[in-house]
Amino acid sequence: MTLLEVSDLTTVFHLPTGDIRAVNRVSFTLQKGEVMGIVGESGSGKSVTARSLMRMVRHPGEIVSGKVLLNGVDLLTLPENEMRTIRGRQIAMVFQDPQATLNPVHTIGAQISEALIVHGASKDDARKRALELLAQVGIPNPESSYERYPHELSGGMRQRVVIAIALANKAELLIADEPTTALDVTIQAQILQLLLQLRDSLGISIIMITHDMGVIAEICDKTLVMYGGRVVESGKVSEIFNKPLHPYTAALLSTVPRISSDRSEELVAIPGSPPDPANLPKGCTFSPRCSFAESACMNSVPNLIQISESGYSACFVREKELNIDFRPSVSRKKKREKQIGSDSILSVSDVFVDVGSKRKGLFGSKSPAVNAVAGLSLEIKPGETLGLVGESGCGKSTLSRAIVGINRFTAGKCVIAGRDVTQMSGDNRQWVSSNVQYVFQDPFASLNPRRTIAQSIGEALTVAGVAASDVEKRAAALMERVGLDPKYLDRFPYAFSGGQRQRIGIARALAANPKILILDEPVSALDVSIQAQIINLLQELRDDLGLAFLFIAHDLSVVRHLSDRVAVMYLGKIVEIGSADDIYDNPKHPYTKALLASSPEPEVNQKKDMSPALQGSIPSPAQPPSGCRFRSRCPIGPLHVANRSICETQEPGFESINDAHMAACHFLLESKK
Amino acid sequence: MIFSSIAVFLLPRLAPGDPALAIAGGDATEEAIAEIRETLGLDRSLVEQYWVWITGVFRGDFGDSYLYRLPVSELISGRFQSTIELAVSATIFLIIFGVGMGVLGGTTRSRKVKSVLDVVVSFLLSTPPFLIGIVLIILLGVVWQVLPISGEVNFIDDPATGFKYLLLPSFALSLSSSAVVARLIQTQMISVRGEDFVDLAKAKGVPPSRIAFRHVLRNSLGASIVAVGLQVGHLLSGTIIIESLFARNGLGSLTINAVLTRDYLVLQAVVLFAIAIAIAIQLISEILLAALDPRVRLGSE
Amino acid sequence: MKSRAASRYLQAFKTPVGLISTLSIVALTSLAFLAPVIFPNGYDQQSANSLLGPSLKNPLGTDDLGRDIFTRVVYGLRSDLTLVYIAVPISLVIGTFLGLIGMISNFLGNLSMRLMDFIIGFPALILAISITVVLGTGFTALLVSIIILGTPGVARLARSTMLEQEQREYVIAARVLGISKWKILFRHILPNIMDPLIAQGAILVVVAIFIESGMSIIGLGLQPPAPSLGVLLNNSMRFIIEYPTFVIGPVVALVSLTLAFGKLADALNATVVRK
Amino acid sequence: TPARADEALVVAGPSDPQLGSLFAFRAGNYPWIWGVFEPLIKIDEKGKVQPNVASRWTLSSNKLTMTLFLKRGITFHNGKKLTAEDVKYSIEQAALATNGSQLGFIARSFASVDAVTDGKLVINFGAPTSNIFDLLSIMPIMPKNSYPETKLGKTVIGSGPFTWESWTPGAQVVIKKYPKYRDAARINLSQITVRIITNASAQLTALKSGAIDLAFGLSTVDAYALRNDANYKLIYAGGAIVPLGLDTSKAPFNNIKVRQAVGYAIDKNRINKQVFSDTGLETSLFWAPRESGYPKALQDAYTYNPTKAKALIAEAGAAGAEFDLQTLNLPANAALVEIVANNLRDIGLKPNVRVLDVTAWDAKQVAGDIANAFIPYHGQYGLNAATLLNSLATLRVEKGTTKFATAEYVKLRNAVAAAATSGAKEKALNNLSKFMVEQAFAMPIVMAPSMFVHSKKLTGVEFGELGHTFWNSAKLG
Ligand SMILES: Nc1ncnc2c1ncn2[C@@H]1O[C@H](COP(=O)(O)OP(=O)(O)OP(=O)(O)O)[C@@H](O)[C@H]1O
Ligand SMILES: Nc1ncnc2c1ncn2[C@@H]1O[C@H](COP(=O)(O)OP(=O)(O)OP(=O)(O)O)[C@@H](O)[C@H]1O
Ligand SMILES: [Mg+2]
Ligand SMILES: [Mg+2]
Repeated sequence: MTLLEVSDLTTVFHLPTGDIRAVNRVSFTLQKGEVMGIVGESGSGKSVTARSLMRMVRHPGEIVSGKVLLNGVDLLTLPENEMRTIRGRQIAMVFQDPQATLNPVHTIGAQISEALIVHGASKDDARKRALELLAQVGIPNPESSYERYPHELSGGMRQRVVIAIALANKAELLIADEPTTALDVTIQAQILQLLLQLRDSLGISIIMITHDMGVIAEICDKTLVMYGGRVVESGKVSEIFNKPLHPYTAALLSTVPRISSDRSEELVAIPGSPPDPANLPKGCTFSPRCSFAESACMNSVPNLIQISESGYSACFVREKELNIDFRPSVSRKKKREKQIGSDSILSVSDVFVDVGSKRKGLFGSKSPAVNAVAGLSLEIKPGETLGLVGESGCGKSTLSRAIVGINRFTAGKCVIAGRDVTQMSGDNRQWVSSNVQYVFQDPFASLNPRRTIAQSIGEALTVAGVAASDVEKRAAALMERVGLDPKYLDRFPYAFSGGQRQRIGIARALAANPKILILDEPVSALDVSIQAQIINLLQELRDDLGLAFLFIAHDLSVVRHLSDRVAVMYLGKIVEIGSADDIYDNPKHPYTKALLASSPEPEVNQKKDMSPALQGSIPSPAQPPSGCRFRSRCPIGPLHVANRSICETQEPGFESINDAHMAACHFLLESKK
Repeated sequence: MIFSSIAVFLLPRLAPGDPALAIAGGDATEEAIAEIRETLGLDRSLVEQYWVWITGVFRGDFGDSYLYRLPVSELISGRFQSTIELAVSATIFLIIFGVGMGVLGGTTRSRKVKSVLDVVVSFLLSTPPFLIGIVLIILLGVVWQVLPISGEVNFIDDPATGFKYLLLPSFALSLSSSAVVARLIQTQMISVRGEDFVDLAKAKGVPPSRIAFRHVLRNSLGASIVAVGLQVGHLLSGTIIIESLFARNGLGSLTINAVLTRDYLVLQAVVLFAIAIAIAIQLISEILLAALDPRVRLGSE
Repeated sequence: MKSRAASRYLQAFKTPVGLISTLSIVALTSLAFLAPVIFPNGYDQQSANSLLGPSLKNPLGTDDLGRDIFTRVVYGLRSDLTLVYIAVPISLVIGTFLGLIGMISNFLGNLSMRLMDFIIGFPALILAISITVVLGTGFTALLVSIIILGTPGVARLARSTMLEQEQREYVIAARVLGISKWKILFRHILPNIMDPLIAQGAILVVVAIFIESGMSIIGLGLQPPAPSLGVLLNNSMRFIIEYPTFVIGPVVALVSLTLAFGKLADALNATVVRK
Repeated sequence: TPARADEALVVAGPSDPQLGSLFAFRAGNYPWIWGVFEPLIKIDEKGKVQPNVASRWTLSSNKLTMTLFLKRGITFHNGKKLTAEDVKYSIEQAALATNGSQLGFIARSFASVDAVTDGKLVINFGAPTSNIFDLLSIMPIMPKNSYPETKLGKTVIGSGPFTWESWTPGAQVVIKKYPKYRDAARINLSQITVRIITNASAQLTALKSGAIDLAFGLSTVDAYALRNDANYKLIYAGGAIVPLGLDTSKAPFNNIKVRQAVGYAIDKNRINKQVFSDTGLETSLFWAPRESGYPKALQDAYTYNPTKAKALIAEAGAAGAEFDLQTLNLPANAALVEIVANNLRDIGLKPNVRVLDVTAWDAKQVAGDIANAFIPYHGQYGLNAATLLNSLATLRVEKGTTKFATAEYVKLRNAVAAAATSGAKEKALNNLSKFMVEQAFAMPIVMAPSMFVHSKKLTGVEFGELGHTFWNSAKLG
């Protein structure tokens, strides 16, 4: 039965500089109980579509045309006060950032109850129902949790509360706008599973917005692919993933690395970058980046045409050649063999980093040590790439910042290129900066907006000791090295896209001719189509220049693609380390296994078991659990298996599985799934 | 605080002239002045004078006014009520006008209301309080004679009349501060309006008025409290001019007089007192802030 | 770099509020500093014709000593603007220095903040009066009072933006590159905190004019016969009931000046600083 | 007629009472002092001495002994009888330097003071003291040994028609009718509240809004503006001497020509009009016209004559001379100095004007060193010439601010003080005045009366020569 029918929905933002057509003639239908994905890159109009359905487009946006029929009623023509009764009762919404979507000054219970009270429930009834909902979304101790404030809950728990609010009035349609993007994979798995459970038990329909093909593959029945404000393809997930009907979908699918994919080849990158919605290309919005584009594509816009029973595509090429396979067939460059040295160029042993703020509080108490890194050792050899993975907050950034001297090691030893640089002073600082450089996560924040690219890179060259007369030449060379035109040197950062800025960040890091690059999530802020470009660039640089990488990332598949060895970190400690193949194919530590199990893969043919591998979230480094730090969440730990008190009392040491593969667990041999 | 006390002690003593002159007057002879200086203990070394004073302060004894020959604490407590009445009523008006205008500006959709408010607030912001006071005096006290403009009546003895006497000076004192508060609350509310949780509330189906108060205003209160706290400090400083304008005998006029007559001990005590009040206000606003915002509550524990 | 900074500020000046306030400031400033050209005979042309009403010769009438009020208002504007154009930049420089010193030395940073706390804790007007009594009434005392009262706000703002900037990735990137603290301060932090400081400067102008007029009202303003808006206001207050026209000139000049600077601050905050 | 209960008067005083300075001239004491205390004698508007606590007095023929006879039956508010001992005590207090009396020098010059009987007091002068009545008219009589207590403000005991009821510093002084006053039946007011309103315009608004019936601290302009208002009455009483003093020890005023030029440069008439609303007396003399032997001919020795002034400056070669011109921060002086500076600029001098706050000014005045030129404010208009010569820092020889102390000057001054007969006095005063006019080291500009305004409801208030108020026959309604 059709629940929602959207046709020709168009939303425009009226800006002083001109109108932006953020959503352009979007049409789709949604059946009861169906989970539909909307996937697309940043700025493709996903969120605006969702908000348009709710009639909650922000100023200066306006829905200029279209129909949104919910159970046959056109929502766009309802008066605002009637629309208000529909919001929260028939359509509910879950937003991206659980940190910001809950009101910090009201208890979560009050916020859930409010959703009921505004739709006519009495206070008592609202409270009862709220407690029910808290239990339903899996929040422990509903009674006491009811009185808690959002900041007292972890991100995952907060997102559950938001979902509880959405479910409060038994809405038929739940719109979830990237509900897991801000969460760790382990938590994402929990939330996705919860949504599916709810769909099954309540029979609600879900619109799932995401930019992650893996998520679509995991939970959706059908999906829309959006590009530049338009739907370019829609259809059943199983069909789209096997035989995409639009070149963009195809490119998107092949650009993401997979844990299981062939790592000997470079990634397929989509050239160029996503379109600027304020300045869309004239014809098909994808045509400038499309390898199949013909002249027709440049001049007029293709309509979304039904191709199969459920498949639609907006592509002139597909219209002509019915059987065309859009998957890239170009042979990719093979990765080169590279040299890995034998002495370590970076080694840290048993280091601690205290991030406990030393600021005095209102009553002058000194805060105790918070060891975000607590007794960690690892080493990197010249030319080697060590991947570092772990949930958010486990101390990855803290470790890398301590290596370059932004944080201080409070204990342990750090040796870089044969020199002990644990104490950062004068000469050591110099030594470190000439050997180790850093590439940051956020390309928008890592460049000074007030300085031209030439100034930023020139400054780096100058401290590296390049003579003033050579600076300009070297800067130009660096720009070319990272694939940018040297004539852009005089521009300011705002003139560049995210991917280009990240290239500039890399160029600046290379200015000092370092031997090691620390890459702190260098691609997680980028669109998937750009990610591949940067990963390929990094790979090329590494192999050409013989760099060693400390590569930090959330995305396990990206890490596998790039790394020689991988270290898995949990709450300030390494729990498992080994060659990439060992870790991914033969994980030993229960945490590693859980991480791998939680990572969604853009594969529809072999759907994974969706039961989340890990419960709860990472504890605070201020109060780490005694003994094994992982025990409070460990599926084979004392909480799940009897007689494992050793985990509470004793810290596990490393046990070698093979030469390079080690893990720290009291029960390594246990092979539970 | 020790640092403040030294500064407070030294600053007025740097000025030419001393209390002996204020007592004896300009026609006196140098010998007479010297004699008075001796009886007042002003001939002793600064260190000694400071020591005598500061040890007294710790015992709760602020010394005697040179000019009035009365204990400073008595002088201050005699004037205290007047200033407190003024400050408290001005604070109340500050909150009423400031929060009122701020909330109106932060919630109204009407362009007309917004621009009228903007004009009013802008003018209040660019007019010094004493000028507002003078305008009020002329309009309401002299031209129309609706409210008393001079003097005071003890509020506790006769609340109704006391209140009438308080109205104009506290208006004059609070209006420009309330514009500051209004401006702040308005911007704060507009920025809170852009927060995601407001969207969530809307998505829940919460009506606009409830969003405005339960979500937007509630989250803007913290900033308002900080703003009000700061402005109360300014109010206290502003009492100095307003009191003399409206012929009220509070601490403000005592202070000016103390500076001009070099009545050091009075000045020292008043300033210490003012600093103590400033600290108290800050503490109060922190406590209120903690009461309002659960995040702060947790942080201070 | 320059052109970009200019273009950012141009944006502020493009808004109606920004444009009008900037134009008013330019107009008032040029009027004020052209005073000696417009009125070559100076502001102290006394005559027996005191307290006249407005006329063609004396558009705002004459004061108690028979001087043309309009002339004195223009010269008064000049005094005020001279005062603020000297005091405010000095305040900004000292405040910025004290706010940023924490980046070089933690100890000095804390010390300067304690000092600022102290000044803020001190009742402003009492401080200004005490300074005036110590230094003697006049331009210097006003200047010093304004600088001392204006600096803490700047210092706190500078420090808080500096602390925030210090956490920015581009600053960290510079540190990783091994760039010295001073260079980071001047190249990366300072340019990025200029905008809020400049907006604060416009607010300081308003505060400075308030201080000047407040001090004049209690008779501690400029030395006669130099006029300032506050002095004129104080003077006209004495005749407010008998000769209410006297007060119009000083009030209009004062309020339009503070209004213009206040609105300029708004415009800057809305366009330049928000970004 | 018995006093009605509602005969409670509220007036505005310019500042708090200064109980430590009861023997000095202090505006804060003027409104109430002659309510609580009584002087030995009064000087009426014509300058005639009238008996008060002293019923009569005799002066020995060598002018060196004065015998005072006290009225009988005067009691202090504490019930004790007022005796010659109390008067003696009061004279001793006036003589004490620490009590700051401007006329203390007179009391200090006495050879002895003896209380012969309860009702009779004999004063032996060291030298003839023609200005004795100045002292006696401003000296409150208080019970023996009571002054230390009085200074604390809790119990203030005098013998006047009103008793000291309460004082709230900064707020008000309340005095209540003394029922056992010898003349109690004739006292109409039941109570007088002196509200302390320091701000002059606040006094005006208080008066206009009816909150007070008499204002002691109005500015000249405000007060004068009410002169034709049917609801108010303007009173001139006492006043101030506002001279221009010149430091004769430094250039350019060590040159007599320059000093005289200054005398001709000042437009007294405009000053009188614009600063004092034409209520002042433009004069070149320090003395009040009622002073016996007043040299009327010299009153207009210096009149506005810029041409002559310029010529004198040119003669002295002082054109363009730069110097400091200072005054103290009182409304009249601040305005006046502007005109003076303007006048001086007109004749080619370059004064740098500075207005000092009162205490800073006093410090300089006491030290006897102010500036090249300065404009003080002496609130002692009407006192005896012999008194003024010593009480005004501008005219003093010792630590005088003009630093003018030639032998000739000393001689002429002494002659005035010593003049025993009115003929001698006239001659001495004439000689001195001529000399002072010629030397031009201190030039009076305007004698400005103090102005008090009261509502027409209030009648019978009597103002003493300095602005002290006698309430004995005051009446409301
Ligand atoms: N408030 C707004 N004002 C102006 N333009 C807006 C506004 N909100 C969205 N847009 C425009 O609409 C376009 C689509 O935005 P939308 O938020 O729907 O993207 P999205 O697909 O959700 O991207 P993301 O993955 O970053 O969330 C944006 O590129 C932007 O230009
Ligand atoms: N300055 C700080 N003050 C207090 N706690 C801090 C500070 N910096 C980091 N922490 C804490 O240290 C822990 C580790 O933080 P870190 O940023 O190193 O994690 P991460 O692994 O890089 O996480 P992410 O994947 O989110 O980047 C976190 O719990 C964080 O809250
Ligand atoms: Mg979005
Ligand atoms: Mg990190």
